[in-house]
Amino acid sequence: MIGLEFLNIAPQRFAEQAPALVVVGPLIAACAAVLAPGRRWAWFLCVGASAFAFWMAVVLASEVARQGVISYAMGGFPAPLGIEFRVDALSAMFALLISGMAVLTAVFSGESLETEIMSSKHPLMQGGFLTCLAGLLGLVLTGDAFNAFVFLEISSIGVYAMIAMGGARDRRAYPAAFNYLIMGTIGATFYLIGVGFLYAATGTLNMADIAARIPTLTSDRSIEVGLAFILIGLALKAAVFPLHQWLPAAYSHAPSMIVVFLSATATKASVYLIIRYLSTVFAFDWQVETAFMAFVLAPLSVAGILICSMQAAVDPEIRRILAYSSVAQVGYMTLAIATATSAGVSAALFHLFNHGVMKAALFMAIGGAAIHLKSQRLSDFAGAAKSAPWTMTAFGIAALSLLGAPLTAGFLSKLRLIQSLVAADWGWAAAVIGLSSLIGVFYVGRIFEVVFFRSEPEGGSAVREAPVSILLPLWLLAIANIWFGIDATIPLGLAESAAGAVMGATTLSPAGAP
Amino acid sequence: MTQGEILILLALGAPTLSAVLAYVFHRAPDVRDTVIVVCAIVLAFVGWGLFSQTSAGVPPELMVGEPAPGFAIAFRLEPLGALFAAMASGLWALTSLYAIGYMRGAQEQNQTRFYACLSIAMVAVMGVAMAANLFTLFVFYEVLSLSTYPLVAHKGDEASRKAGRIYVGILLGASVTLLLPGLAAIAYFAGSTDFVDGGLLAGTVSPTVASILILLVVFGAAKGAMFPLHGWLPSAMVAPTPVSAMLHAVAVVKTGVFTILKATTYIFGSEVMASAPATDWLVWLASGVIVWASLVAITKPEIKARLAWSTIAQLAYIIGGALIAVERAVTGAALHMLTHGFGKITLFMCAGAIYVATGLTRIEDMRGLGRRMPVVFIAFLVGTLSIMGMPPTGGLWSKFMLIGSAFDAGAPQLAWAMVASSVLAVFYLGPVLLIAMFPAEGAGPPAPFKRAGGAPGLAVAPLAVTAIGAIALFFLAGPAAERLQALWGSL
Amino acid sequence: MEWTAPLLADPSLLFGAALLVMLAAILCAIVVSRKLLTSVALTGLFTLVAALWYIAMDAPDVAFTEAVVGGGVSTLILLGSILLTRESAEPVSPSRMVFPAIAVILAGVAILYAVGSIPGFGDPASPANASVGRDYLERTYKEVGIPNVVSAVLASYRGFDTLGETTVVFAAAVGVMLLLGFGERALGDPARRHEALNPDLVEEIDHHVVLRVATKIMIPLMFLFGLYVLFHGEVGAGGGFQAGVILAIALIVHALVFGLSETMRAFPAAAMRAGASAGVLIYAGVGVINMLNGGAFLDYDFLFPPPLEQALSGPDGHAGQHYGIIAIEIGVTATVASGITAIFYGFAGRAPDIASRGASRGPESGGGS
Amino acid sequence: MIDALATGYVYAIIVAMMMASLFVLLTTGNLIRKMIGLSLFQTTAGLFYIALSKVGGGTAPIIIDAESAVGQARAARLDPAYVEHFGVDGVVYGNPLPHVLILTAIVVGVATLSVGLAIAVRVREAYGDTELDAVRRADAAASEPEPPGPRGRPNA
Repeated sequence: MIGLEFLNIAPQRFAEQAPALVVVGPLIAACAAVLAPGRRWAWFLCVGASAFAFWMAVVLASEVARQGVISYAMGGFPAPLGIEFRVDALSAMFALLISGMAVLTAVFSGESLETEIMSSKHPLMQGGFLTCLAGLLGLVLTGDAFNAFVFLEISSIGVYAMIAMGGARDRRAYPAAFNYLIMGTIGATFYLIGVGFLYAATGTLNMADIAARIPTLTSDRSIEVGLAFILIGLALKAAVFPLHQWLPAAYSHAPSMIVVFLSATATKASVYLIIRYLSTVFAFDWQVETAFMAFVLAPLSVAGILICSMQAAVDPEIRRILAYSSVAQVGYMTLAIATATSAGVSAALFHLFNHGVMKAALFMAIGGAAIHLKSQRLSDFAGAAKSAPWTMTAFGIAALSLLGAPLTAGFLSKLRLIQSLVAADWGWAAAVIGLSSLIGVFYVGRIFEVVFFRSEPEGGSAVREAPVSILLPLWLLAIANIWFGIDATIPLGLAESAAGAVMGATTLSPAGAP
Repeated sequence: MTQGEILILLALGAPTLSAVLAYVFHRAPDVRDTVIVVCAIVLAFVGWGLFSQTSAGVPPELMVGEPAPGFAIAFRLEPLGALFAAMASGLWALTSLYAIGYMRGAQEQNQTRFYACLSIAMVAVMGVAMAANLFTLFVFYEVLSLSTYPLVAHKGDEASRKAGRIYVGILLGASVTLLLPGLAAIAYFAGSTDFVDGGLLAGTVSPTVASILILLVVFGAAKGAMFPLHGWLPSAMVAPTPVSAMLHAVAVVKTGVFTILKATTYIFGSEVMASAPATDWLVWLASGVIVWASLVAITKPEIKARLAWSTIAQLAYIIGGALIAVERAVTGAALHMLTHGFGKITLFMCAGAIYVATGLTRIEDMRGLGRRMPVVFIAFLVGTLSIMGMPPTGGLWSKFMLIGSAFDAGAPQLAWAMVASSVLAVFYLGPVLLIAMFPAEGAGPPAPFKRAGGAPGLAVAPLAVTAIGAIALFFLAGPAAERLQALWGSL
Repeated sequence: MEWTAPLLADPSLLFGAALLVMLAAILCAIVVSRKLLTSVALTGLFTLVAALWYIAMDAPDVAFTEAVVGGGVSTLILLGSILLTRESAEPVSPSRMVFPAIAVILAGVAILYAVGSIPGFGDPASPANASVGRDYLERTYKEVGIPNVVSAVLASYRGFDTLGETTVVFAAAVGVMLLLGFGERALGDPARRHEALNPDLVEEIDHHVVLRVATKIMIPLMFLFGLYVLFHGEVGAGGGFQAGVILAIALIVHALVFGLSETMRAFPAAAMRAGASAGVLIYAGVGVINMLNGGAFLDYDFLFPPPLEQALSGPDGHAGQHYGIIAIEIGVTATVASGITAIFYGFAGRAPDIASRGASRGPESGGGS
Repeated sequence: MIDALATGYVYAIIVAMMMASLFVLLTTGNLIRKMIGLSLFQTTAGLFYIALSKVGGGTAPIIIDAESAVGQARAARLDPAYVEHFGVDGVVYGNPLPHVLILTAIVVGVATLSVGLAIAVRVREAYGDTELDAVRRADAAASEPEPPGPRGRPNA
């Protein structure tokens, strides 16, 4: 199903422990990285642990494809007494995305940190990164509502500090990180309160158990409010408009490594949790939820798509342009989810995957090319294609994908989005996506023009070709952008089966290139 | 693997290879240019092979894959596409030669990027020509927009960047906001986007829905330069002349009208077209555009701008023919694509040769040049005749068929507009010849050559060939039209 | 069987009501005060009263934690950061209050709407109290074999959460070390070493020989108490986390009295960094051992290979659970004690810079090339 | 109604406190005060959970022998039927689960607090102030002239 089964070569006993290992591996490596004697060791640990997590995620995904939902009881206590890791196709897809991105980011981090952070702190950065990775992976695998809260915090608390580390180049990172911390913690606390209500009403914390008990309740007032609090909290974390204000600043001033990783994964993990709650814990056909999605989520998504696209079109700083575009893209996803159809969820997941691949490449290229450039103003990238052709070509490919140019991953996901919206009779929403793509033409065009057609400033551009250890993951991503635009078997297969896992049978037949 | 599949792969592969090799050999310009020409010549033969296979009744087919359910990347030649493929590949071979002469003569920067993008544009054109469904066509259509953007913005100065912005803004903007939703809607109504003889949507949609879809396609394919989305074409004339010649006389604009033609023929079909009220509005619009663009052309002092406006008018002919969508009209439209292609590329190449030799772009400065550059101006004369639709050029037949079918279809306004435009062509192209051949008394000597020896041979030879081609079409139009009839014979 | 608030049967309810009103009053005072020092003091008070309320709610473990954390560590860090920042907050213009006020009121109304459908306060038959919560009470002794159910749930049933919690402390320590360094500047510059904390404070203390002597006696006692709390956690209130905080506070007291540099010589920052990650490693390591022995992650029944487990535990069983819980509690203690100390070093090590530079910008040392 | 008031007042007060601390957090522009508000907000969420865990007439969830003196004394105040129904082996206990959750949440709270304050300290070092308004003004002033060179901190 996922095309990566050949990596599933773990012995059976090992494979059985994969749900725990995928989280514990990075966690142990995080501690070891902090103790590492030098930055090289820390980097090796980081790459190794991420690769291990990716391998385990592949094992998990192929096991899920083979035998369906996997339940793993932490501590040997069955749910709801103990904490359960519940891995279905949706979780497996996210685990793959997150750990895959982590591998690339880890490779990228070596040279990138070199220029941004003083070397005595590299082990701490790598440790923090691995902790965040463990947190995100735990978040998408756990089947326990409270455990998800813990992982939400694990994945963010080091990140707040790491974003602030961008302050060495640009002091605006400090207030940005502070704001993110405040917003993120409010989000997490809202989530905690929401879980409290679910617990008060059902007496259990296991998501599947909550879902099973909800229909037996006489009053669902606390369920409604619990849902509202959980969704607001997660929307804050996922930067859903209008709760996105923290994101552009945080992304534009943080160290490149963090941005690359976060842009591809962090908000996505919260989107995962939103889908998980909407589909598994609550039921999509629950009237309150349908109303919520049609009258709250959809309008907000539309507003987010249009307003943030426009902000991206006028902003002078390159990373903030991309950050605003990220918020708009999250809007695409929530808009498709709001249709409450299997095709919509599948399209949203497909786009989520592709967006991760393209945004990581974009931020990676900027981080790599601007390694000696302290500013991030778009105008400083004038003529960058001349001084850094390899880096900027990869950047160009990813930018085309962001634009939705054919033969790139972004095109197919946009097409799927429009298709699912038309199929749900939401023609107006398809028009919104068209309109926002038009704005996308402007902001991507702006970047393109500066990078490829503006002549270099006098005295030469400060942009330099990125080192090989950055070019390698960067080009992998760029090629993935093209590959998935021509043969989307892997992401589409993942998205279809993930949507199928949470929505029942899919309405669109699974694709497969001959 | 069948012969057809091999041909299709070659048609896409040759220009791709050319783009890759351009970068590989970017340090050795001679090798690079040779490779490009070889690839172009191979492609020309492949194009001819595609055409003869199709007309021999064994249309090449190739299924590549289905990236998304209902949306397959697949190729299948039919007469319209085969004609377009043959024309584009043939003209590309000439343009490559011409481009090498021009770019060297004018000492342009970034030549490697230029050739690479030109080659990718050719991949896209071949993809469009061979597409078996609207989705594949759309994919390559977008590739064409994106790959030609660097060509338009080639110089990198403020004016060309601005032109590039307008170019990509209008083309991509229209296609993502109109054509893409149109595509999704067609897929939604019909379950696929395949090109089907007689029309994919025949009998499935109401006239109102059909009208909306027709509007989405006609305006979404902004490469056809239909008013009010024509603004990109004149502004894109800042590009180097080979680009204008190839892309804005042949590849890009023809891709636009080809898209419309394919959609009206194979997606909507003549019955749907006839029943939809939007057709009538668009025919009126096309008639207006034909006259108006011809009038505007007269006011332009720059030769390339004049040609650009003339192109807008000529494209409206083809769109008009496509809208009528009956046998004769479509045949005429397809034929007009061919004859206009030859005529207009000749004219553009002449303009480029003059520029390389003298650095002049304004018509009034070209006095007396005719005697010093006789080949160029004889070719210019042929091109002019072709645009006017006069013998001995192929333009006569295509115009004839278009005007006739417009009368038959009850759209006399369109027919009269075409007639008027032919007359106006005398006024906007004639002066060039007059000034160059018969300069006014006492107007001073002709401008000196900026480049020793005038236009390089590589820049002159191709335009002579295309001029001969334009004349040859006078005799070949009949057979070509017969081949196109096969299209209707299969109904 | 109905539960109808037998106030007299449970005096803690009355006691609790009084404490709640006190909490509300303190919070009101915090809302209106602008002096940061006052706010911090009131916040400390708030958490202490909250701890009392937790006792009234039969949650001694939570009360213990809240007291040591809220009353101890949080207040200390807040005070430290006020020292490093400014003393009073700017007033908020009323126009800025409109939107938050609306949001807050909406959220409050929503919660109250939901609260209406929650079973009454103290209802033993409520879903929260009757389902999983009750299962733990019934099963703990049989399955884990320790009397403190909270400890059993914390360390065993939901031990994975606790691993996460330990990781959070570890991550916070890493974050603070990244941002504020390891207090190295307190050591680096001998001239300023003595001013590591508020110079006035150091001077004051120098006159208090009694205090120094008393502290010297106190600190071993605090260590001892910390260890007691750690190992007593299975039986009564307490556990690894509280123990770790107490140990950290002992070190902090040492630093307050003898100066930061003294403490950092005795307990170097590098050791704290190692301790913080060693704790998580111990915890996760126990889990890995369980997996190696064929159990699930953190299934302490598999701490020892099955034959050894049989031999060790005798008829009652649970040797693995006992030792496992102690092992992970030690891990928690290590991480928390070292982590909080490292955090304290970070803040305290920053003080000389601020003190000597006043409002000017501090030098860049936390990051950058 | 009276019943609801008699038992619901706890939640009402907790919710009011929760919202008051959220209000502090949202309105103030001072970083330290924001952290205080955040810390209080988290504490009040803890109060809510613990309120859920209260069992009338219960005792701390540490297993005691019902036959012991403490156990006897506990049971004596309650209706035997009540103890029979809701007790475990003759003793009524509070619900341990929320206790565990809040223990975790408290730790998370102090971790967040320390990281947040550490960032606040850095803000103060970089900008010389801990008021967000002042920070905003400084950023606006810095971006106004658009210096062409690196835009890091002046003394970086």
